[in-house]
Formats: sequence, C-alpha cells, structure tokens
Amino acid sequence: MSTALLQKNTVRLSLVLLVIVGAVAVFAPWLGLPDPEEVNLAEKLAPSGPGHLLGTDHLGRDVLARLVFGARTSIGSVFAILLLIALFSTLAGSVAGFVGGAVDSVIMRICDIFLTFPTLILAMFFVGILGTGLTNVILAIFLTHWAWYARIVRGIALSLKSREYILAAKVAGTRGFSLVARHILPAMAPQVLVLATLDIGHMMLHVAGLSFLGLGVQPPMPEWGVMIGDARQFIWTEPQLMLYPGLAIFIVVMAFNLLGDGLRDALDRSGMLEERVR
Amino acid sequence: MKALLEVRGLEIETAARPARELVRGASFSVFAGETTCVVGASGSGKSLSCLSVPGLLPPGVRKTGGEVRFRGERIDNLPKEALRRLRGTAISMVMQNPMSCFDPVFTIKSHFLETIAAHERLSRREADEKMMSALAEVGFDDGAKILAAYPFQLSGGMLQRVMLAMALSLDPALLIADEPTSDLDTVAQARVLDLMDAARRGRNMGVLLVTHDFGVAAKMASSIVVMDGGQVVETGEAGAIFAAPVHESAKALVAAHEKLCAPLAAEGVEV
Amino acid sequence: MTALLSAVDVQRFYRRGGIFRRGERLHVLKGATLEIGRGKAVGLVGRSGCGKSTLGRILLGLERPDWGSVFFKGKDISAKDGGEFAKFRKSVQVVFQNVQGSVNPRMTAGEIIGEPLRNFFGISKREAVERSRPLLEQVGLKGSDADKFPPHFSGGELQRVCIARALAPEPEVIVFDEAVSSLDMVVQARVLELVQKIRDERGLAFLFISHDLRVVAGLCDEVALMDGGVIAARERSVATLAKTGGATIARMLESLPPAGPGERAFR
Amino acid sequence: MGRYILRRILTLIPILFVVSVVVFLILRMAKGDPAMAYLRMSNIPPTEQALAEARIELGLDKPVAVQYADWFMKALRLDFGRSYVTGRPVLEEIMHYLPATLALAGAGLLLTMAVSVPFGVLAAMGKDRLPDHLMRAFSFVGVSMPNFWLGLLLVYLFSVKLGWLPPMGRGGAGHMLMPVVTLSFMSIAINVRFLRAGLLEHIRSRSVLFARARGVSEGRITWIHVMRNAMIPVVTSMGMHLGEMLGGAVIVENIFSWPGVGRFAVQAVFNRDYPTLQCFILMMTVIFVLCNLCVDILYAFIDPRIRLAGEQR
Repeated sequence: MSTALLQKNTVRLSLVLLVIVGAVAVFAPWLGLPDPEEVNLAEKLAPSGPGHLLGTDHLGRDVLARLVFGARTSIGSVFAILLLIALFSTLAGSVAGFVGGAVDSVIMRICDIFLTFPTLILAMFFVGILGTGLTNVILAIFLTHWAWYARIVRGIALSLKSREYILAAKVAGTRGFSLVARHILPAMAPQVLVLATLDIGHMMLHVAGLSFLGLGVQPPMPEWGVMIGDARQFIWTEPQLMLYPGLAIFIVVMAFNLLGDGLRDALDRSGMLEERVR
Repeated sequence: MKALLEVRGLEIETAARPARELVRGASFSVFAGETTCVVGASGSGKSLSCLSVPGLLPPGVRKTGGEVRFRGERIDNLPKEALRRLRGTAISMVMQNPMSCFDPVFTIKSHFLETIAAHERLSRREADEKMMSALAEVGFDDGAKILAAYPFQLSGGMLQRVMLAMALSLDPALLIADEPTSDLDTVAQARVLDLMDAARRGRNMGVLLVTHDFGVAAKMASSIVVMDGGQVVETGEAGAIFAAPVHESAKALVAAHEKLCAPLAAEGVEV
Repeated sequence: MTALLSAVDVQRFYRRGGIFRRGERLHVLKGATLEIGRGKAVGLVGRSGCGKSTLGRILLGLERPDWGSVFFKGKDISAKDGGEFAKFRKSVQVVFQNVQGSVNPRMTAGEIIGEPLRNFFGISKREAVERSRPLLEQVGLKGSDADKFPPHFSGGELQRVCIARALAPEPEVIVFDEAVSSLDMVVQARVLELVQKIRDERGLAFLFISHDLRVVAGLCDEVALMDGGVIAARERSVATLAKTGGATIARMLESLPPAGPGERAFR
Repeated sequence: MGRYILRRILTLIPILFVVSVVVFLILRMAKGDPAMAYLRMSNIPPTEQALAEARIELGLDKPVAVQYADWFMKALRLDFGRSYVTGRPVLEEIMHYLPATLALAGAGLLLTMAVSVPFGVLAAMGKDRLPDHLMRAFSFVGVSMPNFWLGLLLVYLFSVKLGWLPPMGRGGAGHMLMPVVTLSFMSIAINVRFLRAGLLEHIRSRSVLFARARGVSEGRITWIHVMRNAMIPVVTSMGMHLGEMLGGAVIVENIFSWPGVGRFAVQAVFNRDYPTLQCFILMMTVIFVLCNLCVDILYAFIDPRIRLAGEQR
C-alpha cells in the first residue's frame, strides 16, 4: 500500500516539499538569518540584494527571515489545532458511535449546535470574545472545527460497530482496550489520518485569513497571513511583498492537499471519506 | 432447427496491459422456447459471457474474438444504436442484486415508462395498460401501488419480479438472466423461476440463465453449459449432464448438488 | 436435564428514526423460545427477514433482548457474573455468512485463529499462531497458511479459517449463521462436509441458521421453524416438520429446486 | 412533502433558541468588563460610580438568566441593543450593511453553480484525458489558493497593471467582478471535484448497467440518471458553500472595501462592540440556517429516500 502511494509523482513531490519546509521551519533559528522582528527603518522597502535575499518590508525587516519564521507559526499552529482535534474529536466521535443511545444523542446535539454557525464567522466571534493572538486563534479554529471531525469519526465508528469481524472478535473474547487497540484503532486511524491531511490546508487558510484581517496572530510576530496583510498597502509600488508569503501559503497548502488526496486514494476504499466541504 | 442465439468462440480479455484472458473460446446456443443454463463457479467467466451478448461488458473488459449471432445475424458488430434498440425489446435482461439495479430517485413507474419509451411510441393509456398487464403477469394484483413505489420501498423478491415484468413487457425473443435469484431465499427464488418459466412457455421465448446452483439448473434447463476457468468445458442436454457428467468440474457440480439433496431424499421428503 | 444454551421468550424491537424524526418500531422477535441441548445439532430455518439471525445474535450475547433471557447451563447470561460470562463467551462461538467481512483484513490467518486462544488461554501471540497451525490442518488447510493474509484465500478457504477460529477455544456450541449461503455450490458442499466431520468427531452442539432446508436436513438432529418472530414449530427432522409445520414450511419445501431435471429433459 | 417541510421548520426553533443562549453565555464569559467597554466607547472616565451606573444601565447587576430573559424579550421585538461605538440601534446598522453582503454571497453562489456544473461534467466526460487533467489541476489550485491572496493578485493584475477594473468600492458590474470571483473560487473548485467524483461513481453503477440493458439511450442515462444522482451531493453542499461565502465575504469585503456587514463586524471585534458582534453572529447564523433549510427541502425534493424516511414499507 505505501509503495503504491509513493509511486504517485505528485505525492512524492509534495512529501519532499513538506519535509523541506518542515526542516526549514524547525531549524529556522540556526540558519543564520536576520532577526525577523528587528525593525530597521533606514533599510525599509529595500530591494532584494546580498544583505536581504528577498528584500525588506515597510519596517525594514528581512522578508526571507519573516517567511522562514512564519512557517514555524503557520505550520506549528495548524499542528496544534490538529492535535487538539484528533484527541478530542476522535474521543467524542467514537464514544458517541460505540456507546450509542442517550450519550450519542447528547454529543451529536452539541455537534449540531456548533455546526449551525458558519465556520469563519464563529471563529471571528470567538476571537472577538477571547481577544486576538495566536493561542486564541488556535482555540477558535479548534472550537469551530471539532464537531465536523466528531461527526465523521462517529460515522466511522458506527460502520465499524456492525462489521462482522468486530462481532467475531467479541465472540472470540476480545474486549475493552484490546478490542480498540487490535481492531478498532487500526481501522479508524488511516481514515482519520486521511481526513486530517485533507483538512490541514483548509485550516492553514483559516489561520492565515484571520491573521490577514488582523484578528489572528499579532504583529510583530512573523506569520504569512500577517505579511500579506502588511503588504496590502504597498500593492501599487512593492507587489513582491505580497507575492512571497502568498506563494508560501499556496504551495504548502497545495502540498498538503495533494498528499491527502494520494493518501485517500491509497487508504480509503470504503468511500467513508467522500469529498466534502464546509 | 436454427438457434435463436448462437455464440461462437467468444474471447474476452481485460483491457489493461498485460491483458488477462477472462473467457477463452466459449461457444453456446439458445433455442426459441428453451432454457440454456450456464453453470460454473464464481470467476468462471459465465456472467461475462452472457453480458457480452447484448454488448454490456463493463469498462476495462473487452471482447477480442468470436461472434454472436441472434436469429442468424451477427449482432456483436452492430452499430451502438442498433444494438440499443435490440436491448429491452428483442433481448431483455434480468440481473442479480435487484436493489442496486434500480435508480433510487425514480419510481418504478418512471423506470417502466422509460423502458417502454425507449422503444415504442405509446399513448399514456396504452403504456399504462402495458405496464399493468406486465405486472399482472408476474403476480402483482395491485400494479398501481407497485408503480407508485420507489425501489427502496419494495423487498428484494418483489423488485426481482418487477425487473422480470419490465423485461417481459416488450415481448422479448431472448431473456438473459444473470444469477437472478442468488440474493433471494428459496421461496422467493422459486417464485421468480416459476414466473420466468411460465413466460418462456407462453411466448416461446429463449432463456439464457446464469447460475452457480445446479438445483436451479435442474429446475429450469433444457440444456446446460458448464464453464470453468473461462472455458466451456461441457455442453449437453440437461438430462444427459445430470446422468453422466464427463468433465471434472461438471462432475464436481453434479456431485455437490446431489450431496446437498441427498439428506432430504433420505428423510423421504418429496421435492 | 437443563439445556446447554437456551433463549426463553425473547423479544426484540428495532428502532428507526430518532429524537427529531418520527420513530418507528419493528417488532422482530415476538417471544421466541429455543433450546440447544448438549451435543445436539439444531437447525433454525425460516424465510429471509423472519428474525432468525437476530435470535442467533441474541444467543451469542451480541445483542440484548428487550424482553426475555438467554440461559447458558441454566444461568442467565445477562447476570454477567464475570467468571460465568467468560465461560459462556469461551463456550459459544460463531461462523458468519459474510466471509470476507468477518475477518480483520490486517491480520494473518494465524493471528485470526490465535485471537480466541490468546484471550481464553492467556498465551502469547507467537504461541497462539503456532497453535493455529494444527487447527488449520483440521479444517483442511495447510499449517503454513497461518502466515497468509485474508485476501490470499478464496471464499471457501476463508470460511474454513473462520471455522478454525470458532473451534480454537474448544467451545461447546457453534452458531453457523447462514454460513454457507454466500458460497458457490461446490464450495458449499465441501464446507458442509467439514462441518459434518467436526460434528461427528467432536460432539459439539450446533445451531445452524439457514433459509435453505437442504443445508439443514443433512446436519441436524432437530429443526426449528421461525415464522412471524416466533418459533412456529420444532421437530426431529425436516420430514416431520413438513407434516406438522403448516403453510410456511410447506411453501419452503415446495420451493426447493428439484434433485434432477424432470420431465423437461424429455421435452 | 408538506409534513417534511413543517417538521424541518419546527426543528429550527429549538436550534435557534439554543444558539441564542450559547451566544449570550459566551459573551458573558468574555474577557473584560462590558461596562468598562461601554464607558470607554462613551468617553466617560471609568470611576467606580460610573462603572456601577453603567452596570445598572446595561442590566449587568441582575442574574444571568434574568439578563438573558430581558435580552430575549427585547430580541423578539427586534431590539438588539445599541452599538457601543456609534450608539445607534445595532439591528439598524447591520441591516444597513447586510444587503451588500447578501448581494456578494448570492452572486458568488450563482457563479459557483454556473461554472462548476459544466466544469465537473467536462472533467467526468473526458476522464483521464486533457479536459479532466486541466480540471483536476484547476481544482487543486482552487482549494489551495488563499482567497485574500487571490483577491490581491486580481487587484494587482486587473487594476494596477492593466487598469481594467476598479480596485475597490461598490458600483457597477465592474466592481462586482473581482470580489465575486475571489469569493467563489474555492467553492467552484470543490464543487468540480465533487461533481466529477459523483458522476464517475454513478456511471459505473449497476443501475446504469440495468438501464443500458433495458435499451435506454446513452443521452438519457447520462443526463437523467447519472446527473440527477450526482447532483444530490452538489445540492447538499450548497448550504455549506454559503457558510463559506458568508465567512469569505468578511475577507473579501476588507480587500475590496466592499461596504458590507463583514467589514463592519471586523471593526466591532476590534472595538469589542459586543452588542454589534452578538447581533451580527445571530443574523449570519439565521441566514445560514434558513438557507440550509431551503437546501434540505430541495434535497428531499430530489431524493425520495430522505422525503420518505420513516415511511418505508
């Protein structure tokens, strides 16, 4: 299965790309780049040159350094959100699916309420309440997305519950934790993984979008959405300033989407994870 | 006597490269008013052989050789439109797993009307009469209720009879039935088979019946074609094959069937 | 003597719909009572949708009845005294109809058969796989098949793996739920032969659920007919059932395909 | 059908009620004292006495349940309070900006449907050939493209470089073009994939095989059977797209200085203008919910399995 997955060129390419971006993000402080938050008005809006490979922004900060450190913020925040969701939604969804009855009803009604709101608007609302900043954005996106996952995980759990091999395992005396570890998690994990990979891009766009509006990550912290937001006012004179961070978001999101698509083709034969939108 | 349907040297392969042979040189025929049963294990190529008759091979599979003659004329090289006009009129089909064969968003009536409209120009009244009499033929007294229903509101056995009614409504000369009863219990199976047999007798129709169950073949067949590994390994009159099968797989099938029937016979139950 | 396994006056409803939708209740079992004696092979026949598989699942403890109880060796299994229930669990095994669906595709045959061994005898995974090899041989496969994954088996072979899994914990009852219905006729005959052999050699009790009277007739000491959610009749054989069972059994019998081509051969 | 619609409408009432409670409670848990915010906005120095008076004026001294009941009774009379910033009734303000946003989202939805359906069909019909590859590439670009970046790129290209389109503001059709494209780009991409997958799945289905066996023409099979079945998920996704568009509108309005409610709401977030924020999210949710209701009804109309659920056999 994994070999078939890697045979796809798009998947290979996006994996390589993501590994590079990931490595750059992790090792950013040791790459010898200028301080991304250091303001130097004397050098503002400098063109690209030996000192600043991609030039500087309106406050004279090095654009390349901001891009690299921005990767840390963007990717880091998305993984934080995913971790929260993976833990919480998988738990809520599988409990709802496997326990059923009143527990199921209660969890699903709570999901319904969260799903009643348009996502970005609810996120905006949460940010409005909690205040701006990276942590609050992570929290807001988590709060607006968990219900989707919980619902899908519940669907997976329900379909697993009635599978004959789960029943057969029960008859063979497998119970509780062993049943989960041996049969349920291995069946569920690839599907949740595909789901998450397909959604990473979407979440990155949400984080960046909120930051672009000024509701997310706050300056001077480097973040791609913030960079685009800053670059807006210079669109007439310095269009490259919005080009770099935009390309960065676009390429990374694209890589995650291609990877997710490849994963789905390879892992999901059950059709549980139909393409979906939110 | 001239055969109604004659298949000669049929070759079917997968379209992928390297191609895999699925059917190799299969030949069989169906006579008017008689039932030919194609029997074999799953994967023996029996369904593909029959689907290729009206040109309905699934994508990824193609016919690479042989000829199909219907009423003496080749139909395997007919233009698409001509072949389409044969399907449903001269050559009808009943398929397995009826639940999946109907489009869930349409009523039985619109399926039915669509079939008729594909071939004949009838007034609303005439079409209604045709549908009602076809449904009556398969034992539905309340045809109007069936017509108004959606496929998922009927049971598998009922849907299979509806399918048969549709197939019969335009008086086909040949009925191809691909495992029509493998999803039904024995009572529903007998019902469908009896109806099919009555229709055959009533209109001197030829029937090509695919099954893995030698009991079904025993009930229905005038002649039997045994397939194994994509090849026709034995052909003959039903009585002859039951009495003295020659090829290994034919022997195995007959033996399995006899074994299945033996205990009841031993108990003295008349079947 | 008390029966080994019995369902007494079992009722079961299925609910459709939910809080916001109009609920609907399907009364599947309406007070079914069935006993399986020690070493007895009981056939449970009926038309599709009559509730026979539901009764099978209830007897297996996979579903709880809404009314009535299941007794194993005279004790109610829902009382769930831990030790008692473990004994029940080990003693009542199952083989399902959906062959491909009843094995975990990520496990080898050895691990599949080893699962009950590990659970009931507390042995290591490696030991369990080793002990699965003789079991595979008993059901007509090779010991080396233990290392193969489900997609590498045919339907009939896979059903043998499932039978081996059911035999592994040395149970006292095995429920065969339409265990041969989805197999080709030749394979069906071979699997039935195997089942017969096991019955004769081990003296196990069987519950054989099927819509096909032919399958049940050769195997069972008793035949129960399920109709309208209850056990409508229970006799020593299909033949006696036919005499006393009423309209449903009569229809089921007359619907059976003939043993050989009749008059049509001499058309 | 009538019963189905009625049932769906009735289920909305508890949902909307719960939504209003949730929004209300979350606001009460917000960081910072609304009374303080109120004073700040009214330019009153925050003395102890002023704070206490503001609390009484805002009803903050009462139990939360009473506060909610007060608020709810007022809300029933469409009184959502006054904006801390402008001091004018919130609803009036929102209603002032709302039509521009709805025009944007409506046009976006229209464009999505108008473009994605032919594109999806094109991709499915030319599977594994050039049109399909193009559409797949397009859809990957579409779902990966940040809409705020796309908007800026469009402005750069068509306003800065070519000077064809006005970069911002509301006016004629020219003003609409870029915002609407920006808004619907991702939805179009998602729908194309959706429709392609649906069409391909149904082309291979057994019901199509059976239709062929009955001699039904290829045209009818494609356009009646396959299309109708493939449209079901597309229709159901429309409600979700609308949610995306209402959210996206906030961003697009900011880029193109479109005088819609989203821009107003972002200001409200910055100013911690809670009454405005509360009314904004309630309005958006009501619009979203009502549109989803329409979608559900349409869905039930297309798919009898939904309409007849619970009435089987």
